[in-house]
Amino acid sequence: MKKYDIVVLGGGPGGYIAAIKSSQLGKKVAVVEKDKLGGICLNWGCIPTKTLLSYAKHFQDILRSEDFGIGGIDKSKVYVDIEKMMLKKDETVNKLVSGIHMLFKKNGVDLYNGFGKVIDDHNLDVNGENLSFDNLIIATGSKAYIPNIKGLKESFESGKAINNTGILGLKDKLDTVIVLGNNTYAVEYATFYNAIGTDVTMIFEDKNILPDYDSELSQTLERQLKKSGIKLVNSSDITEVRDDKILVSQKGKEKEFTADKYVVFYGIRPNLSGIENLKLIKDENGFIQTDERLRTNIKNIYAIGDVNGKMPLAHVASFEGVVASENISGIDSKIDYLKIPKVVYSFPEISSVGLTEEEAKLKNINYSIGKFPLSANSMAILKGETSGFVKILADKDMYGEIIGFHIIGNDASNMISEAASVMNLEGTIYDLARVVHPHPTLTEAIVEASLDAIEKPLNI
Amino acid sequence: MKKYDIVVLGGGPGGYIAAIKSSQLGKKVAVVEKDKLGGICLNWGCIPTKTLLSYAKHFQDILRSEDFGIGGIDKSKVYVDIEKMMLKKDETVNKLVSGIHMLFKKNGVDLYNGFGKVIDDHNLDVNGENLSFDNLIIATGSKAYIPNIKGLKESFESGKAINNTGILGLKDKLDTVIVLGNNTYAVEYATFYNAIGTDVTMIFEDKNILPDYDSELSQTLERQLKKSGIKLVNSSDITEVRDDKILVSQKGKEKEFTADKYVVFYGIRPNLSGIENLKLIKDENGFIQTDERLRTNIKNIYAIGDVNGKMPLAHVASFEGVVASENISGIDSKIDYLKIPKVVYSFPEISSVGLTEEEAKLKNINYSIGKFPLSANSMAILKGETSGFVKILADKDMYGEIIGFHIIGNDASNMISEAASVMNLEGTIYDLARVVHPHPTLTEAIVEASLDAIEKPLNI
Amino acid sequence: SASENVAGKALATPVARKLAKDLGVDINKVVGSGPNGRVMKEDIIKASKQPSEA
Ligand SMILES: Cc1cc2nc3c(=O)[nH]c(=O)nc-3n(C[C@H](O)[C@H](O)[C@H](O)COP(=O)(O)OP(=O)(O)OC[C@H]3O[C@@H](n4cnc5c(N)ncnc54)[C@H](O)[C@@H]3O)c2cc1C
Ligand SMILES: Cc1cc2nc3c(=O)[nH]c(=O)nc-3n(C[C@H](O)[C@H](O)[C@H](O)COP(=O)(O)OP(=O)(O)OC[C@H]3O[C@@H](n4cnc5c(N)ncnc54)[C@H](O)[C@@H]3O)c2cc1C
Repeated sequence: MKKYDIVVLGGGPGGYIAAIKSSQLGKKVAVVEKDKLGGICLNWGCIPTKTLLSYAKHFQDILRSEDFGIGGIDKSKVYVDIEKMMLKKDETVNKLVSGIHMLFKKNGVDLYNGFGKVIDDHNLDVNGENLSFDNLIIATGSKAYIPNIKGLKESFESGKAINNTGILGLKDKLDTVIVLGNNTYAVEYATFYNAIGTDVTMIFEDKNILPDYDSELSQTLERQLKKSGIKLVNSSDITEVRDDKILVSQKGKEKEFTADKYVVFYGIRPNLSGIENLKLIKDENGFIQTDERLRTNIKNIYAIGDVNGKMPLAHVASFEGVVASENISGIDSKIDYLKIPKVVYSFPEISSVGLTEEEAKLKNINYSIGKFPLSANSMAILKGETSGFVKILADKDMYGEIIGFHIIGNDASNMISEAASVMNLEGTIYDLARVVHPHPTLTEAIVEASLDAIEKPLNI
Repeated sequence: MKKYDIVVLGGGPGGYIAAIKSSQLGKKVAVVEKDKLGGICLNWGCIPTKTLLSYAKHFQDILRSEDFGIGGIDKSKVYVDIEKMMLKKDETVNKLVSGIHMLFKKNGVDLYNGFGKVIDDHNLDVNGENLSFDNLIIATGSKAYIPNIKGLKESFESGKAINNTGILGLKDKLDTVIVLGNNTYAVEYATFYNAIGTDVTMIFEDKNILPDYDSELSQTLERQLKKSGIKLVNSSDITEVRDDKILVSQKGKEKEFTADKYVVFYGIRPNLSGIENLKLIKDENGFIQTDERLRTNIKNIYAIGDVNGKMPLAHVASFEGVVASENISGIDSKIDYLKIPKVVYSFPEISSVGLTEEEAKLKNINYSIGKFPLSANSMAILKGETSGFVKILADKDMYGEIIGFHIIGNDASNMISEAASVMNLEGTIYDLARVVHPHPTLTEAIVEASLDAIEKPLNI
Repeated sequence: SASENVAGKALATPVARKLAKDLGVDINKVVGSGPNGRVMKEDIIKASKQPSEA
């Protein structure tokens, strides 16, 4: 029997950071991981998708190289080598995963490779070995949710329907795909396939393609995706998924669609295997209930990352890992989800932190709006990537404090960090309007949007 | 005779923004511009260079397209078409310049196209017409400084030596260039030519290539430039510039260099023609002395932009235009140069705001340092652009307030805006270390660098 | 342009808040010179040098 201050169950971005932080705070820590360190994010999520999207963006840029005064490229000959892309992607993933192994050594974190079965509030079994702990951090992550659509399960079994893991196993370029679902990963894979020349159709139930985002951004993205050739079939019920076709009912009309593969993203459900013995309070979908300190209903047990369903993103999982570790070590700390950014790596990208306009309305906040289109930003113009805008919401009754920040456009992923910092500092649009931004940069649009919320922008 | 509340002399980024802002504040405003609206920045500075650099970056990316799993490109056939690049660049410039014309119409700013000659403190002559004014904003910009090096003047006359205007007139790719000078624009043009395949040698007097930047960044950039094939000849006196060669004395050794063209950047001097009648106080190089409200020694006369030499950058000129307009309109406002970012668009880019480490030492500030290399950042790794780092200086005696922020790396230009915002809000490294940044982004390195200043980063 | 004090919480920078505490300055009585009346570090330093007006 080994005794630990803290055992972390799961070595994804939640678990591995929780372990390192706990060790930095002087605790004796072990991580139990049944598969690969880095979890979904590094192995089948964030890193693979962003690597593939980055390659696909290069492919798109190559196709418009004449716009940059570059000659000698025969567009009809340029092609995407999926097998090579995947190999390159693997190199990146392996480098990052082995990085975590090194971090564990450096920080003195013990790693147990195996399925962890929690025995009770203070004991866990892995490979027949007993680990006892003062505190447990559950970081078991999530698995794909497969809704009860006729034929969908069978389609996964036959290999016709795939999701993030299946996609990464493909060696050939697909001619056609149907993407089922309307969320970040559905949009990202639709973007990827469309960019490399696959014919893409997205089918989903809702009206909006990104219901969790400000509807103005979702709609703008929809227009962009259509413009780039993706077919959108919204407000549609999927009646049946068959290997030869998908049957759909759109506003009373029956339609059929067919493609080489179905790429399916319907959100997630918590991964709870191994913790069945714990009497944890969960929500209706099984996500473990946690408070702003990541505590569960059991005093010495915390749950971080996708398994609590709060905001299933890697950087959230990691920060929750920090917060849980700190609370265990007697440092009182909390997480505020309204100040954490999220990103869709579509072309153009979308990023957001805080309230959408719809949410601000619902909450009856007396808000002002500032907006500025990238079509009036010099850097966007000189790069030839002018679609998108910056949209800022400020609370008029709180000195103009920024409560929502939304960007659609090239490089929105990097730009949103400024918003997150300003919002964490409780900055106002008046502050932001006075911050001189370097010229020429995309971020100048942020100042102009702030000015728009107060009075008038300068460059439009 | 026409009467104006404010006459702005010069329609560059300083003047045109001053005019728009003044008009928004209810003033009757005229701009006098002898050449093209947008000044150096739009026509021969920021926009042309950044456009060309953006094209050159694409060219570089195309050459490594195999790293992205993209095939079918014959590297030996891909070429840069300078004439086409310049035409594309012109399209961008024309679009932006005509944008300013539209802004003037929209805001009711009168434009006089002609050389403005100031008669006295309240009158100016343009094309024989008299404009009288309550306030004058001098925004006449700068011109290149040509030091007294034997043969350099003649070399400009023969067309062998060129600078930003000359470069933009070239129609052919150069095989070899020598870049004289060590500053942002020397580095940017060296980067451009090197990237498109020209053989580049930089010759300069100092030891460092960017003496105005934190020396750690300057040295890192030097290594990168060398790695990419640029020859650096530093600590060198240029004895003579001839059309067939440049004679150099480096640490007592005589050397000769030759190239197709000499690209020369030795900084700037104020452009004072037209304002000779005003008794303005100037510094030893002729720059008009101004205070933090942009006032000159003459009560109703302000000087903004390059002509005051404070921080000769477009965004500074524009913000000074805002500050001058506000003060004229009775709104007390000031500029703080220590919170304004600056950028070098080299490969990798450099950006910076606030104090360098050398300056912090000189000021005897009790500072702490946080640093994080991009080689440990996932986004940098997946993009294959890992050279560079983030470096943050914090004042230990002022609660860890951030006093200097330095980035070298891909996309450093966009990343520095977050630093500027945080510094304007008097944020500390403790604040920044708690801001959750989206994964995977380059900006995650900012949090890690902050953690490094406090205690330990997580991912290294 | 100093705004009304909302809900007893002065608009101030993080450094100004800490400095006010350490220098014994009542931040709610300081007129801020920053954007929209935000109390800045300098405002607290100035206020601490002035005899307090109760
Ligand atoms: C296609 C896709 C793209 C994504 N892109 C992004 C993105 O760009 N940015 C972003 O922020 N998020 C992204 N995400 C979400 C991100 O991957 C997750 O939010 C993140 O991985 C959650 O981290 P976690 O530590 O909670 O769980 P996971 O990463 O799921 O890790 C949980 C780990 O626990 C292990 N485990 C579970 N149970 C046991 C047990 N009983 N014993 C031993 N080990 C166990 C698992 O093997 C796994 O390694 C993406 C997701 C997908 C599907
Ligand atoms: C190669 C190069 C690259 C650069 N890149 C950048 C960059 O990326 N970012 C950045 O911030 N800065 C950059 N700069 C600097 C930037 O161009 C200047 O800081 C900026 O243009 C200064 O603006 P200004 O309004 O003071 O003067 P200017 O832009 O010089 O404009 C002055 C205007 O006044 C007019 N004028 C002068 N005298 C008279 C008169 N008597 N009557 C009528 N009109 C008159 C001139 O014709 C001119 O149009 C770059 C400069 C160079 C040379």
